[in-house]
Amino acid sequence: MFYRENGQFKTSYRADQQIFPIAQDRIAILALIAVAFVAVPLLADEYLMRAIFIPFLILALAALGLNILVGYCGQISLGTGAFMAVGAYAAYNFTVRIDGMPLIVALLLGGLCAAVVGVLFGIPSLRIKGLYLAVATLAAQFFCDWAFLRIKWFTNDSASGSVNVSNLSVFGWTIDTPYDKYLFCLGVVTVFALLAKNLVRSHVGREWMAIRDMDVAAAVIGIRPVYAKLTAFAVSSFIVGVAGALWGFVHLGAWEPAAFSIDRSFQLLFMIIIGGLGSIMGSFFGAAFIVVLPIFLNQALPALGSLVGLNIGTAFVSHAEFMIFGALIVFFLIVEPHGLARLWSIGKEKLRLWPFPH
Amino acid sequence: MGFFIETTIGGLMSGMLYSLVALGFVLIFKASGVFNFAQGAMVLFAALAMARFAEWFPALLGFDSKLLANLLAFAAALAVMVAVAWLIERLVLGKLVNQEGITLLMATLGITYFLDGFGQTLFGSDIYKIDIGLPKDPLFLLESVFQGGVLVNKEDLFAAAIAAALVIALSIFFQFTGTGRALRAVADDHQAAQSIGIPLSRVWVIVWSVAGFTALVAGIIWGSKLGVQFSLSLLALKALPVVILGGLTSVPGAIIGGLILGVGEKLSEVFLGPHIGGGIEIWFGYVLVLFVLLVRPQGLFGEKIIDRV
Amino acid sequence: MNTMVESMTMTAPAAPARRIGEVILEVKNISLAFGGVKALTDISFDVREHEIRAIIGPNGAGKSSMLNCINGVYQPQQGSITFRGQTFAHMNSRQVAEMGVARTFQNLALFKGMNVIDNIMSGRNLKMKSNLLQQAIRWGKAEREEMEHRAFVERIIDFLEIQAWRKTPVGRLPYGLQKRVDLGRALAMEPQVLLLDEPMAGMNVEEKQDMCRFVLDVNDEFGTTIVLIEHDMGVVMDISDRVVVLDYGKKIGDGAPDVVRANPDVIAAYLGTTH
Amino acid sequence: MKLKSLSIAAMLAAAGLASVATTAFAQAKEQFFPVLSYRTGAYAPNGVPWANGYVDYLKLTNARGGVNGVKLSFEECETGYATDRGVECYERLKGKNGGATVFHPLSTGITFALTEKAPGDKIPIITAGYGRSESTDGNVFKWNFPLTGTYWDAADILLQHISKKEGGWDKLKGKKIALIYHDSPYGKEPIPLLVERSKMHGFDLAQIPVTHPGVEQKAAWLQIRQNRPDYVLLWGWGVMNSTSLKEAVATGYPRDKMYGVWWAAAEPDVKDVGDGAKGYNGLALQHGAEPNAAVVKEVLTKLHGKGQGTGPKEEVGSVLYMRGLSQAMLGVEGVRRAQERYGKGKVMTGEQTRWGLENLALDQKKLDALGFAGVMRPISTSCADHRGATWARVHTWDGAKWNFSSDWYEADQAVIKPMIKAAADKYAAEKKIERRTPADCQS
Repeated sequence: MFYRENGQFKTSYRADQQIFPIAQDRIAILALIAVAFVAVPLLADEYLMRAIFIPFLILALAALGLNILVGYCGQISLGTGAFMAVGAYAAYNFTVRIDGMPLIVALLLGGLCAAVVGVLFGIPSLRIKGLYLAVATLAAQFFCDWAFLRIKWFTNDSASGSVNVSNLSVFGWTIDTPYDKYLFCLGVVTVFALLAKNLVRSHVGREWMAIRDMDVAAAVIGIRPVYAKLTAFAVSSFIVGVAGALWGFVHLGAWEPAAFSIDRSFQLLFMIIIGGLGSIMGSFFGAAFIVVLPIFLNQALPALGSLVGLNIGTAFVSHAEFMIFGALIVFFLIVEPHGLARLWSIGKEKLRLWPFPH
Repeated sequence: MGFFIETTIGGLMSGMLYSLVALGFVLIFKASGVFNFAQGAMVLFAALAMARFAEWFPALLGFDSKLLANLLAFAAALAVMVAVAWLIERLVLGKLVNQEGITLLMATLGITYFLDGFGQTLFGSDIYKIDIGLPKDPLFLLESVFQGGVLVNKEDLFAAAIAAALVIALSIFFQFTGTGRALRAVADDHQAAQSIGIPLSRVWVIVWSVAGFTALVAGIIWGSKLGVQFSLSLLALKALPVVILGGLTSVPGAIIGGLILGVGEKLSEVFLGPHIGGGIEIWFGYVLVLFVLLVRPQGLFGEKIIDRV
Repeated sequence: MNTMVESMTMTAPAAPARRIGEVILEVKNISLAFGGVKALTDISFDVREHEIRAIIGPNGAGKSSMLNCINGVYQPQQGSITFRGQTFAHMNSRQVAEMGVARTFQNLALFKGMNVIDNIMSGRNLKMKSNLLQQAIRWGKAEREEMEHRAFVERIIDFLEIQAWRKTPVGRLPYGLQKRVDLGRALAMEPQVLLLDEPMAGMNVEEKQDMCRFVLDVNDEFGTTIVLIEHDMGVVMDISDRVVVLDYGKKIGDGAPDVVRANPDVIAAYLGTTH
Repeated sequence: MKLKSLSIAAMLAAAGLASVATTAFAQAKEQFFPVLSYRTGAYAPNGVPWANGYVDYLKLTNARGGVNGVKLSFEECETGYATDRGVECYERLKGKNGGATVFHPLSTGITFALTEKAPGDKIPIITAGYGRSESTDGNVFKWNFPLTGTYWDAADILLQHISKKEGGWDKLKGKKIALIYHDSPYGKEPIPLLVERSKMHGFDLAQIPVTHPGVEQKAAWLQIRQNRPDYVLLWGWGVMNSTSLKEAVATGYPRDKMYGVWWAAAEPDVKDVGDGAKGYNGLALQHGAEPNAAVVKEVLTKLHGKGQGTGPKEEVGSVLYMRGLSQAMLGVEGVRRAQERYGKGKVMTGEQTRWGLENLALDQKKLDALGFAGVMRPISTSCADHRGATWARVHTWDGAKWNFSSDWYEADQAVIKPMIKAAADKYAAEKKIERRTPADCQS
């Protein structure tokens, strides 16, 4: 069957405003979700789960959050790692200090704390714009790094400053095998992705984009920059915080602030750049790309070397990784500044017309 | 009291070094509107080149005059940096004309990664030595006045002197040479500059080369202080608040911003740090900048931004 | 689609055929300066309900600054603005918008990243009340709200005859159409006073005619009061009821078109610049 | 252009699959040693020689004919000293080539993360000379083996040495000792013991953190200048160490009053400081730089002689190289011990190796036989003590090489044991783990 929308008439605005107006898309996405929930756990082995799928999901969630701030509201942030850290440590403290704190609640509370901190560091955005703001957000990054290293209370007085959690469970479902973890993350991510999508397509979403595209005009039609920017910071940091909590609880199990260093912030930024600013879908593309690439290179380069009969050391591989990474980022910015998501939609446009382009 | 002075001097010294890196940022931002995150990576790259050439040349050409080795290495490293500048213009910026600032910032982040990887592939990731004969031993002043005297690090003293010289040289270059004028013209208005026949791409190559030069100098000084090693590229993070504090477009801003931050950091770390746990200088600079920006969103010396409709 | 729109009832005030009413907006002794530069000095004029009021003047006369003062983008150093009896030293854009003043922009200020519908929908934001959580869940109140306002927006889209471009990102539209979307966004606010900043600048004859038609229709159909900045004297003289003339930030003339046309200062100011 | 890039991508993909395939079908007749190393990033200068030593010993063991005939296979994975990369490496290697034998994370951060995962995967973790000190208690930490000593031992021994120099513990009263530490779990680990000791002997302890990677130390040393401590303990890693020494030179702090932990006392730390570092002391985790050790000579002949050496020839015998070498040996000996119980000439599982490590009995004779005469002292582990020994010496840099400047020390368990117990119990409580029963210890 061709990829077509003709013959699909919208008889109500509801129908016209759904996330995927085209039937084929709806089918495709449902199929995808089904695969993610059923097929992947059946097929993927433990390594794939732990090293690729789980990190991918969690980082995709973080990227999603960041994308709301940067992609939709146009406020550059280099402090994402910090907000993840806040989420993680807050959730940790709730779990160790309150007995029988349910995991989900802990995660959400972590997100809330992150949101508060996010708003706090978002306040400058009301006066500071663009690059200046970008650098200002680094303050959040370094301050939080320091706070979690120094202030013993956050780490429950662990001598080394490293904290750990275990025996996770939700409603009696103990999450310990990678498969449980995967499904749990997948569930969380799916829900958040849906909620986020709803937000960006309702009026608050339009306010964010209005501020991003032309803040003066936005003000003139009655949008309050304060409200728009701070909600963006809050929502973004909330999601990022939850992602951070997942990263610590589900993926690492034990972590120190270095797990949420500035490199993480950049990594997330790259995800949304490569994936596509202002696109929910893009966050996932970007995350997939950046999670898989280094692992792939790690495996492929030595193999490639051995094919041509020279032995490539791990040092060279990771240097090469740096280079390829940098090169790819530049490449994307030059070829498609709107990222994979745009390529995707262009592809769809083409497909829609295929095989008769005129 | 003596100790306070000592700390302040120490702060000024390291401040001078920050501004050296910050200078690179400002030059490039002025002339091409690019916020060059790669400055740190360029410092590392330049330093690596310098260090390794200084090792290789004597070995290759079979002489052992350290001076000669350093001079040759310096020349070679400079050539490398110019080549890098040229490539960046050709392969990256030339293709990103008229993109928004954020896109360009991203591009330079990409360049950062590339240079980090490339530099270490070419020159190795061990820790290397740059020895341009800066004295390492401390210097004690006013010992009569304060018990223990005021310690000044000779090496820093030289470094600061070099940095100052560089700044002066650059300002002369900008004020009095034809190229300098062209650069300023471009800085003021790209289109206008183009319309009177100043070739943008050439100007950019020049600016990036100059930035490469400052990177090299910074690299040599830091390198001889700390040894040439991957961590040098993290200097960018030290210079960022300096640039922003000074205002992206102002050379004096970079210098004064550097000094302010240098002093602020050291004083806070030494006098405030012990009470709240130490290790605060890393964020102190940024938080300081944050508050300055709240009062002056364009930094201390930046041009004021007015929204027009 | 159309059938549905008909079924929706028009929520804008459907005024009877236009007749000039009382003073709705009065500007008193406004002065505005950027640093040393005086943009406006001691400007006063009034706008009556349902009329079309033109502000003209050579480039840099301070016309746009005047509008920016009225809808709170700039804060004048002196003077006051009276709107429906309430007097303000200066207002913030939000208040102005809430009081029913809408605005289009000289050099387009559309939201480039959004499509036509969303741009116009954004004009409805003031009227949308559902909170973050409701929007995140969408199902229920938020969705109903979206539907209602979407219907209204569709009405505007039909009015401006841009149905075909509903889902096109505004960035891809030709200039003339972007101007229409800009107008549409302003109309979506159901304004009482509509400030138009050179709505016809850079248009060809047909586009200008269309735009004139829209302006006039808005004015009669909805009875919206219109304050218009325009360079094209022809247009101004045809459609406006009264004209204010600014030059170098000072008011040099005020009155009915033909009166103004005869004013020697105006002629002086315009010598060579009239077209 | 597009096509080309596509084809390249395809090629890479193919290669990737190939590599996966080959590794998957490697016969499980070999004992697989995963190698988590860092040859890049801020800590590469120290990571590289360690990795080279580690790999060389595995190669050497094969050259010697394997462990009772069982050949060793190994694969490196670059962690860059980053926890999440380390976890990924662990996940990637733990299942490969018939299952990982034992992991050396070589990063306290990664150790913490793996400590949570190892019990599930039944793979022992050797953290020789680092990791979490309380993991000495094998009754709680069944899978961790901080062989040959922990940071608490290190700190204790340094203090012993200082007190000896001063002429007795009581002489420490009123002395000032500053700890300059890498601001990370690694650097913080010794603090509890130092605090404990400072209470016992009444010296005052100044804690001065240095943020990663440690190139910004001016402020730290200004503080040193300010309260002029009698001794400085250096708990750095990577570039931080050499920077500290340079700052010491710059602020004129006497190097011979500075004592580094065994990770802050190797060639890369002092090499580019040269004469400036003369007189600087550091702990030697049993071995120091051992250019004349039998095992080193063997490596040179059997590997470098045949051009199979991993790193440069000159590096063989250097401190961190020896560290890697000896730690590989510990893992290998664990396997050998396990074979004594579960069958000689068989490939041991992680679980069996764990038993081997827990019942390690390396007396001097065995060590000498392995070529470690004069390099290492006996190590014997048990359920209660996963550490086996706490032997260490102090060595001093003379501007060109490291020379031993003290006799052997052993950490004072009277002080450390209770602390271990307490910390281990706290951990057990948090994790709701039961202490192991004697029966379990036999198994």
